[in-house]
Amino acid sequence: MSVDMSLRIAGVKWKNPVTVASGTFGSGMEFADFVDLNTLGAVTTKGVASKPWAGNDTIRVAETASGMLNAIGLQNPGIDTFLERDLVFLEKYDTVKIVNIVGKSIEEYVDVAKQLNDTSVDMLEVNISCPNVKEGGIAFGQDPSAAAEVTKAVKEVTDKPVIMKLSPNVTSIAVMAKAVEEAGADAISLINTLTGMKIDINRRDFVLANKTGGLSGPAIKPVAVRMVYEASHAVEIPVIGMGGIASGADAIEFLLAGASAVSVGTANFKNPCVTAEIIKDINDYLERNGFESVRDIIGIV
Amino acid sequence: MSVDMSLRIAGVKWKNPVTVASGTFGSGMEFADFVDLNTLGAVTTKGVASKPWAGNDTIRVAETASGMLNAIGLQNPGIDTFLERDLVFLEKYDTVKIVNIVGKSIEEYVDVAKQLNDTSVDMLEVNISCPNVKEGGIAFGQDPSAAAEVTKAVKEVTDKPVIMKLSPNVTSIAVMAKAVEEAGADAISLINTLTGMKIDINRRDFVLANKTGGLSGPAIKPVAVRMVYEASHAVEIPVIGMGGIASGADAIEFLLAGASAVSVGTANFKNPCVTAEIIKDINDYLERNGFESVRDIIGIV
Amino acid sequence: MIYREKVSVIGNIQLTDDIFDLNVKTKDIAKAVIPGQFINLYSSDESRLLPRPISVCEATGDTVRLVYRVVGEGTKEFSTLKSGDEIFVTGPVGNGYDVAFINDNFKSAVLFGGGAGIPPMIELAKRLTIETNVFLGYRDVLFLNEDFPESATVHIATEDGSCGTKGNVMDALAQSKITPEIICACGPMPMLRAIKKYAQENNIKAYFSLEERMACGVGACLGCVCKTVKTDEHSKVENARVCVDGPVFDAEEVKI
Amino acid sequence: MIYREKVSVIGNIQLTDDIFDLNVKTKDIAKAVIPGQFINLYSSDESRLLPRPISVCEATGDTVRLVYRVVGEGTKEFSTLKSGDEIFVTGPVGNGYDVAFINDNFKSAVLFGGGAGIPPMIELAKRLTIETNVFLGYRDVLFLNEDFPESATVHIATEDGSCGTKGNVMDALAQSKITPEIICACGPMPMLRAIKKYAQENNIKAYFSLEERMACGVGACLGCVCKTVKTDEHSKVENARVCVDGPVFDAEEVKI
Ligand SMILES: Cc1cc2nc3c(=O)[nH]c(=O)nc-3n(C[C@H](O)[C@H](O)[C@H](O)COP(=O)(O)OP(=O)(O)OC[C@H]3O[C@@H](n4cnc5c(N)ncnc54)[C@H](O)[C@@H]3O)c2cc1C
Ligand SMILES: Cc1cc2nc3c(=O)[nH]c(=O)nc-3n(C[C@H](O)[C@H](O)[C@H](O)COP(=O)(O)OP(=O)(O)OC[C@H]3O[C@@H](n4cnc5c(N)ncnc54)[C@H](O)[C@@H]3O)c2cc1C
Ligand SMILES: Cc1cc2nc3c(=O)[nH]c(=O)nc-3n(C[C@H](O)[C@H](O)[C@H](O)COP(=O)(O)O)c2cc1C
Ligand SMILES: Cc1cc2nc3c(=O)[nH]c(=O)nc-3n(C[C@H](O)[C@H](O)[C@H](O)COP(=O)(O)O)c2cc1C
Ligand code: FES
Ligand code: FES
Repeated sequence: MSVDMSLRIAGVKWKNPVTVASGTFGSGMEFADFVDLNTLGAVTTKGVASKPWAGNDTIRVAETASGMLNAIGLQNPGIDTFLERDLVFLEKYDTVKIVNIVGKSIEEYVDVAKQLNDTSVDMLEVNISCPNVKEGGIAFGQDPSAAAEVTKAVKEVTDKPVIMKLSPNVTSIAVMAKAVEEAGADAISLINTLTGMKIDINRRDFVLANKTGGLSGPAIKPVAVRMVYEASHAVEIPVIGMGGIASGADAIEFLLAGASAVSVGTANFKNPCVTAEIIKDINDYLERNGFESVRDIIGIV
Repeated sequence: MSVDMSLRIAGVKWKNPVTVASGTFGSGMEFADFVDLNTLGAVTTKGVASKPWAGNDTIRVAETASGMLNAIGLQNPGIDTFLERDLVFLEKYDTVKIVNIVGKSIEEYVDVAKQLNDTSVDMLEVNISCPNVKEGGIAFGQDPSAAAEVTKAVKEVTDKPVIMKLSPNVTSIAVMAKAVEEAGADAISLINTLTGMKIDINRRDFVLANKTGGLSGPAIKPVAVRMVYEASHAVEIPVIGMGGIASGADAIEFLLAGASAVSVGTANFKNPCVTAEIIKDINDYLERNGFESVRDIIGIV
Repeated sequence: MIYREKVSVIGNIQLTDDIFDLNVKTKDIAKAVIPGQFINLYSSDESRLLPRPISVCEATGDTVRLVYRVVGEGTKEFSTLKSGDEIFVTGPVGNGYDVAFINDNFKSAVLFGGGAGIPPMIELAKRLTIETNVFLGYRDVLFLNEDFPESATVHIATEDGSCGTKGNVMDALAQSKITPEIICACGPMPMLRAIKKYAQENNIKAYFSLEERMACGVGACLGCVCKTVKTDEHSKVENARVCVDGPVFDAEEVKI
Repeated sequence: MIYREKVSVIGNIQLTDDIFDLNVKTKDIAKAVIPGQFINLYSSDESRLLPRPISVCEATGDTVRLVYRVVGEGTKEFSTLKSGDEIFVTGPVGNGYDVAFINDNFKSAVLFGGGAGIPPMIELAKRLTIETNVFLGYRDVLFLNEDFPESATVHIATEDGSCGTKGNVMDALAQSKITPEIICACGPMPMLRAIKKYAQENNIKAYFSLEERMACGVGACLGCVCKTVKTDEHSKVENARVCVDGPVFDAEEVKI
């Protein structure tokens, strides 16, 4: 491997540009049978709140054509358990640790961010784009000034680089990207899921208990690539791209479009070993095409 | 067939709730080898402008996971040829004739609408949601007041029922639906395509000459069902639902979500006979479940 | 340890109209199986992303036997598999039945299997060394009823009365006059609810296998939870994951 | 008339590393074929929606022969088809070569085929009753060169010089000293451009087959256009549809 796969996102060095999408990989523990977590550029955890959240009723997931809907509703054990158990687990690995944080109010985001400040966590990803909770979540992610407000509030209480995770359910992703950049975000990640719905024609009822859910998987990749392209042209801060990445070729598409790093989500469900394969395939592509560093292909279309 | 498949949309009687999505079926001529056009509830034509449009350069289409991107750019032979050739062809069939109209300015929409007024055309569908043209199209479809303006202008010059075709690339579909309803629309149709992008990692260039294209097909169905549900709950006028319908079950999903009729688009490319199969399958479903009329299942989830 | 393997099909035969019997050759999975655990099967159609969980019916040497009902596109695809075909799977997954605990603490066990819930009862019956009565509930056509070990006594209930007791497994239990010491059950929710009620009323220990829609199939996504009576150790809320905390639960601990 | 049929595979054999030879039994399609027309093949994977256009290589009785290169997922899937498998197709599609016109107005014809453009030249050569010279261009490994009718004289060019003329089909033509009266060509764009230039300079009538990305494959979507010199009769703009107005065009009429 003569290719340099490493890069810096908001000052933090990653050994390669591949992380996992929040909520699809637990805190890494459940995938340790399939992937050596040391090989990942970063591990991004499931959303963590200040207290345990029970999430939505089941049915919570449904398959769709080349995609899936989820309405987990951000079930999580809360920051205390996260620190005592999940972070201690992650500390055993040589990988960047990104914690995805959620809140029902700005105060809750701030509370979680504060509690993570004196820990080994490397970066915070602020989820203002979850379509599956009534309060918080997407409400902040569809309005530029609300998004900016969350950004500022979190930035104020943390020394860690802050990644704002944006929703694709907006008229202009560039406007949202600029709003959080101006408010001080160190990076942005996108896309979260597209709001969708599935109906069971035999029961004549919604498949998901929550009625709507978030659409993810290869189905949404073209929308994600377009938004990564638009966002990365609108702002100076790095963009972490995601949405349907299931192969090295998909990941490279995002890098070419302007993503500085990529997250693999739903594809972990089809193939729990896929992240390792993606890292290898990016490396092979760079080698085959004579690139010295993965940084040389970012945003070059 | 003891089930009543007929219904009225904005006063126009359809023999069944199935039409084809504009741009995927030509003016019907090219599909006459595969489907008896008399069996369709309505035929919806490719977008027609006041003059011939050359459309975009090729590559214009690309396959994606359970979907496709298109950036045809509304190539069309113009209203004169439409009237002389395509409409004359359609007049041979016993089906509702919906003409999809496009313009680069409000004046152009108005011009086409006027020229269709004293013809056998049954309904107009106004495309304010094409993502593939620089002027007109989606610019009108992402701003409620611009959408309302087009609606009013077209309504003023036509006696035909006007269907406004909405774009899914917006933060709130309900806001758009209400805007065109208030401006006088007789019905709405949705969704048009989601803006997407595909990159060829070997050429390291956009696949489509237009860079971005519109995503359609089963991949987008969950988003479409959700938007049909939201729009039909926001307005009183009927909603024609589309986006990824490829089977009778898919069509029924849209009807249950609140669509009064459905359009089949990209699925015609995978199976040119699919519309006839969908009509039969809706009928069988109604029969099997003891419904007397297709109207009985509209919006019942 | 959950393994991911590309396994090859040894055979895939049709047992009834919609029930198929698939045998696959595994590398590590078969040897690791505990009764009640399941295997995730992955579709080879690229439009279907999520694994299909299927209980292990038998694990013999390096062969895993899976018996499944065709209900949708995924199982329809599996029904077309032919000997020599290859398919990706992960497994074994989940919390199975605690065979040692049952063998050590009871003199007899009663197993209930309903419909597509019958398969896992075979491997369980094979491993039990105590007296075993198995109650199998069918709509009409029987399957797998002759595949239980000789050590187990099989009782049959059919809804249409075409074989055994007319009615459900509870009717067959009543007819048999057997009083269970411990119950293991897998089947449709109404059956499990009836068994739970019976077990509670008669103060009988009962375990059963739950089903829920899954996305990851390995414990990461929190898609597949069921409500628990107490705060769950892992989740810190009253939710346990069916895939890894179950599918076998103590009937007292979950709300169904 | 374009037919939609579920056809059954008679055979699917590998000719070279990446070239396969698929024979399917059709109901109506084979009998209707004009050389230069193509068939749309539909993937059985639900994630792949668009048809793959493949030129008819031969149409004999009710059999259609299709020879294709594996370049992506769709053609990879087709390469796994086995005798007896079924697949949906539509066809024959498009404007083929006007065989009667050529036979009636010329004494000899020159056919050019490059790589995956070679297959349609076989059916065309079979139908020509005039003197026929065929120039086939390969990178290295030959295929189909022995399948032309005896009536046609086959000339070979290989890029690596391993067989025939070292170079391309134009080099082979030069070496042959043949002066074409009429040209029919199918192959990669650089080859077609060279032929167009040669034909213009020498005032030779030339027809060729174009390729473009297709969505409907039947003339409805306007995905597959090529630029035309004059306003196209159907579209009223300078665009013709490759699928139904082509794939065979008069070289003078299209911009390439
Ligand atoms: C732990 C466990 C063990 C199981 N063991 C068996 C078994 O041994 N034999 C058997 O016949 N069936 C078993 N099932 C049910 C089996 O998983 C489903 O019938 C199967 O997933 C349906 O897939 P499909 O593609 O044919 O159906 P579709 O309805 O097309 O599937 C759509 C989606 O829903 C999911 N789904 C549908 N039905 C169920 C269900 N009942 N439970 C969970 N997910 C579902 C599918 O996995 C898929 O993701 C088990 C389920 C669980 C949870
Ligand atoms: C009129 C016509 C006749 C053809 N005849 C032959 C033939 O006889 N033998 C042969 O080997 N090839 C032929 N081709 C090319 C063949 O259609 C493509 O190689 C094939 O579609 C690739 O599909 P894929 O899924 O393997 O590739 P992918 O790249 O995975 O396909 C993705 C999409 O792009 C389209 N696509 C990719 N390459 C082409 C191409 N060159 N032309 C048109 N669409 C393409 C596919 O149809 C599909 O929709 C012909 C093309 C046309 C237009
Ligand atoms: C089951 C599931 C749970 C998710 N949970 C979270 C979450 O907790 N926080 C978050 O920011 N995004 C969450 N997401 C969104 C993903 O991180 C990602 O943005 C999205 O799925 C698109 O990527 P993909 O197509 O690769 O899955 C979740 C997605 C899925 C499928
Ligand atoms: C090739 C193609 C061309 C289209 N042209 C038009 C058009 O001219 N006018 C329009 O309103 N919509 C057009 N559309 C959008 C469709 O009518 C439809 O809204 C969209 O494709 C979603 O439906 P589907 O998933 O069933 O295809 C086009 C779609 C495709 C795929
Ligand atoms: S299926 Fe993901 S946690 Fe159980
Ligand atoms: S592929 Fe649709 S018009 Fe040619």
